[in-house]
Amino acid sequence: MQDVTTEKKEFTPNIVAFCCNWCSYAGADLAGSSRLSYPANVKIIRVPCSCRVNPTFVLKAFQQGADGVILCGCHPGDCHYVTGNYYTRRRMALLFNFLNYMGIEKERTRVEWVSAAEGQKFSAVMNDFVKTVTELGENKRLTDLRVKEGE
Amino acid sequence: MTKEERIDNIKRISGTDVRKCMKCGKCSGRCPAFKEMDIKPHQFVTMLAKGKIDELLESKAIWNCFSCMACVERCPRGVAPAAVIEAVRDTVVRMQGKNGLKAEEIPPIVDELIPQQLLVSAYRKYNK
Amino acid sequence: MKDVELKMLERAKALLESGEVARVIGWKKGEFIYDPAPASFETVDELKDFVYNWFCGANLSKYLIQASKKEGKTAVFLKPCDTYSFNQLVKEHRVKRENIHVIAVECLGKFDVAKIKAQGVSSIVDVEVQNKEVKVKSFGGETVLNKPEILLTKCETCQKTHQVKDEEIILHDRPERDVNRFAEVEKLEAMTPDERFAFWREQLQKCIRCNACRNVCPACSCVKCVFDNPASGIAAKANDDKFEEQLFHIIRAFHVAGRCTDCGECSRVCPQNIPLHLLNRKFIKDIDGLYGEYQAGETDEGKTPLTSYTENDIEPTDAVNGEAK
Amino acid sequence: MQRIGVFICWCGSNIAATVDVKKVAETIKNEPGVVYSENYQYMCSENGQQLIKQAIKEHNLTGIVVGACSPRMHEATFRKAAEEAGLNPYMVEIANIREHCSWIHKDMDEATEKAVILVRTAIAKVKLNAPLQAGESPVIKRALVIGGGIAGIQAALDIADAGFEVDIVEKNATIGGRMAQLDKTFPTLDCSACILTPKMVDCAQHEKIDILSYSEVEEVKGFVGNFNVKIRRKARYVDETKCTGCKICMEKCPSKKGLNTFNMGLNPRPAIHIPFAQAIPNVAVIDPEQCIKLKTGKCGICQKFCGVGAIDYEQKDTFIDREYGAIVVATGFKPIALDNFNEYGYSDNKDVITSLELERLMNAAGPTDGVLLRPSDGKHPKVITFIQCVGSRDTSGCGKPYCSKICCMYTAKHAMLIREKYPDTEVHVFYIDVRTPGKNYDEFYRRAVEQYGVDYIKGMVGKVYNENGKLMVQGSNLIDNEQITIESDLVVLATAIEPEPSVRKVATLLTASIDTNNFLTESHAKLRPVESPTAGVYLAGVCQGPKDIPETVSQASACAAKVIGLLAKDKLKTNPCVAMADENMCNGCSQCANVCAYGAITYVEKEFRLGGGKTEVRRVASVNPAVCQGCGACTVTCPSGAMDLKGFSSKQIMSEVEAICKM
Repeated sequence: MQDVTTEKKEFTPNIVAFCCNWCSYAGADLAGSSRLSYPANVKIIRVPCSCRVNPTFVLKAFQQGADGVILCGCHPGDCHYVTGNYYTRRRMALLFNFLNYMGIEKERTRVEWVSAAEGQKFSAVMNDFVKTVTELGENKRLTDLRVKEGE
Repeated sequence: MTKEERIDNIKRISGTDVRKCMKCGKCSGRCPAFKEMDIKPHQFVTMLAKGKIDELLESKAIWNCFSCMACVERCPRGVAPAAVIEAVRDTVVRMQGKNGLKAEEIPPIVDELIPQQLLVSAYRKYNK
Repeated sequence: MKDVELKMLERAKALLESGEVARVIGWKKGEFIYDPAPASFETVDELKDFVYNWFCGANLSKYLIQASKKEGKTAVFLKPCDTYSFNQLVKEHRVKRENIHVIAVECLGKFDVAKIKAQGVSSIVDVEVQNKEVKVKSFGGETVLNKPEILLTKCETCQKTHQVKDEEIILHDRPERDVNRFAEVEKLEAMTPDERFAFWREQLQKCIRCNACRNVCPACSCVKCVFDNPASGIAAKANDDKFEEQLFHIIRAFHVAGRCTDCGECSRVCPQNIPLHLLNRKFIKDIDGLYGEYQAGETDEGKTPLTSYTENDIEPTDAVNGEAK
Repeated sequence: MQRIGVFICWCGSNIAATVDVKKVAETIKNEPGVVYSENYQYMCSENGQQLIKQAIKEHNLTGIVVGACSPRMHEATFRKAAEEAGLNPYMVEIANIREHCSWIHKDMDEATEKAVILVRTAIAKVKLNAPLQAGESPVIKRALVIGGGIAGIQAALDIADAGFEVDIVEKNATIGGRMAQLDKTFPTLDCSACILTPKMVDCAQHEKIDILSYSEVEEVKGFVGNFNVKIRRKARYVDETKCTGCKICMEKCPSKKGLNTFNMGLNPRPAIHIPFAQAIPNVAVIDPEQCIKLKTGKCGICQKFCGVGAIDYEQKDTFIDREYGAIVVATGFKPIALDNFNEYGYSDNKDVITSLELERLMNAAGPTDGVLLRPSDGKHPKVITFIQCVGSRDTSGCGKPYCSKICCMYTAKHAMLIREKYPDTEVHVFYIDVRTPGKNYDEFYRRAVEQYGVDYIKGMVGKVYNENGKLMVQGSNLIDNEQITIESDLVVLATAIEPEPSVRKVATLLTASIDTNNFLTESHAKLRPVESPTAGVYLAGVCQGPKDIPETVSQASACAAKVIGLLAKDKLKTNPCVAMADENMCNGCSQCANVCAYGAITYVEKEFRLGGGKTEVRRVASVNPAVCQGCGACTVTCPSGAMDLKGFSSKQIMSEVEAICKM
């Protein structure tokens, strides 16, 4: 059991990034091949399109101990599936507003449009998001304490 | 202040990334004070990038620059040669210790022939 | 109110006797005057238990999902708020419009018995209403209450009108009313995130996951709910952690977003009195604010806000920052 | 019980340098379900794949995870290897421990720990994978080429020669594109029209090629092998079948003041015109903005003089719908606007011209019949100054950040041709770097300097101003460290080029990805340069990036080869990771159909047994696997989760989320 009382281990946030296979995942690959670093605690899950991300996935991530969840997709108008990211944009705008309405800090969730040619932007976005969530501190409001203490 | 620190200091004051210069020479092509300058605007940027600041500090060119910003306006790579020249000039003025020109000294020497540009440029140069 | 009830009874008899409908869905008397229950009447003599009084707050449209699958037509009495849910169910092909005979019935607001009891009146026998004045007869005598104070929460801000009807029984017209149904939501939005979190923690920890809200909500009528479907990854029968209390209500509100007609049944039936309508109204307010005024159930076809888009919708980050007080 | 094999790749040193591959393979050994864990230098190599096949057979593995580079690189390779060993190819998952881990983290422990988490996540997913079979969809044996320039023409000819039907949709009144406007072409100084027009005629005469000139693509539906395209045939106000190209109407037309866009507006042209002599189709077109009859209803002279009655002022845009198996985008380029570059005085001096305008001035069919004269006073220019990189290599926001690639060569060409035709003319060229790579290119440029005495000045022009009739070109000469001013009669700007603006609309229609400079993004910069990531869409010419004619033609032929490869197939394997509705849970509420961009979801009434002998008829969704593209929008709109996506099911993604969040 990690002893919380002693000098706290310098907090590094746990970030889950849902990346769409056609644009932002390719953007992440380009950031990789251009050796543009961003913190290691950002982990990427590949989905066919940003419109595949169900709010239950976002909430599941927070439950399992994520401190920040970011969705990356193609720029509206460039979606490989024509209208996918238009729906993402509405769903997440409403979901993020709702979470904020329930008191969950709005900086913990974000949507960013990154094209396959924007390795630079991908790395910059991830660095900025980790910095924002680090300043915010650990996610205590939308998490399952058993998961954190348990395994 | 060691030479390295002075180089970095000049770079910081200039507020421009001298490595972005692609050596096209457009700034010198446009500079109205080019002829009188011993070190040309494009050379300023390259020499600062290489850290050869001794010649820059002793150069006559830092005083000839009109600060007309034509070179900054034209540079295709977003480098600001005039800012580099100004940074070197500031360093020289500061190294001299005294503040060359005070605001109240200007009215008596002003007459209607002096172009506005020159006044601003003089004030920029000598009041640091 | 008695005249309306009489007319409804007459129509119900006529429809059943003529065989035009196989069943009539309305309310039947409960133990007391204030607990009438939705009921289906197949024969005329069953109608002796029929009642329509100031406590018939239930939204009958959800029962039509099963009824419209049965043989023969079904007649139903729908209050103005119920008709929006009816349209929404028709839009989602859960109710076959041609199998239902809709009787639009007058509604001047329904009473919340808890609020009457809270004013110290008990063992209520009868109620008489003269526009704002309510004479409540009980064993202890008679007390006069002010109508707006004892209305159901959902009736306090009601500006609804009948959206669909095959026939109507409206004997008194209802005074126009202009009230901001988002006042409560705006009050919450004005709080700081910490205050909002504290407010909802306090409310949601009361949730005993009895699923009453889900069972009564016309929009929440899936054949098999995602919380009962092990393949969904969020199946659960009870909230055994504060997260699941939040998860259940966030996902339920999200699923009905753009489809919820703000009929207020969820708050009415919640045994723990959690103001669930404030969750759905937040989505409704956001949808109106971000994508243009939309009232679910005004029509019985076409797309909902979450299944349509425009090329230049607001970006999520701006929506959240714009919104956050 | 799951028997999972894990293979950690070193990728030479790309992964092994910052990820302790042995430690990862070791740690993963005791993951539940993992029966085999190995690491190897090059998993994608022949014996790397052999390793996988052997392991599958020896340990009869039910699923494999490869910790290596991005799935976008070698997922197909490892799936094929698994298939050859008898394992269903969709029981393979890739953990991206190179681009998303080793390449972006420096600290060994941090990178190794992350690699373990990423592999664990892939294991969590593969445990829930189900064997999938790729479906099939028919291929329509016809190709569409958007753009009738040299790229479109070359691609169309190659495809047609292979026996497939091709439609060329060209938005102008004639095919030929930018190349038709050139005088000579480098590096061989061939006359552009002489090598282009025969190909245009081949297109017109080829029975497999259908040229739809003065038309634009309006709508594109469907997907690779089954594109359904609506094409708008813009109103020409001239009947293509009747017009013989006799040009009487052009002579008689009273409205002569229009700008001849083909000659870059350097000379006027009548409202009804044929763009240039060798136009294909050789049919007139009326410019509605300039035609008196169409604007005011008076006139109608051309109709009177037309011998065959081809003029029809009532003509309206018409639409045709056609199906295609593959689409080649060849939309070409145009020079950028020079509004941000007034230091060169382009807008206020007639004698400061762009290189494309110079092409027209030097062309025999041009406004001056091939005699190089100054646009201002028609005199012979004695001193001509060329300025390179106008708007190119510019990151200040005024121009384009990229090098336009062709200007150094065509400026050397212009300089050489002028010096050869008018030996007494002085030619100066301000340059930053002369970029003439490849076969015979540098030799070509050196001929301009050594044989024709063109003065190349290493430096850039700061200002061009007019002083008593002379154009004063003030610039720097960095070699001599001087500032020089050349009195010139003519200044030619080697202007940056950008893709045809209409390409953005085409990209949206085809859902082809496009970058911020409006160049279409290729599927892979090195390995798949002529394909768009959108299957069935191919890129030829400058729409994909700056390039010259030789490269454009080779890219066009490459596209044709790809298209022929596609159309040769009768059936196409379709993506098996498509949506699927669970009928027992489906409400039949058609929310999913509302969000499906491909119309892949229909509804059927089905009978369900309720138990106790009772049955119930319910309306349930059914997904057409051939049409569904697997985006997943429907799975989120479906409240009950009845709709799920094979290969990316909710349970799989949930398990990935759980594995990835475990500390």
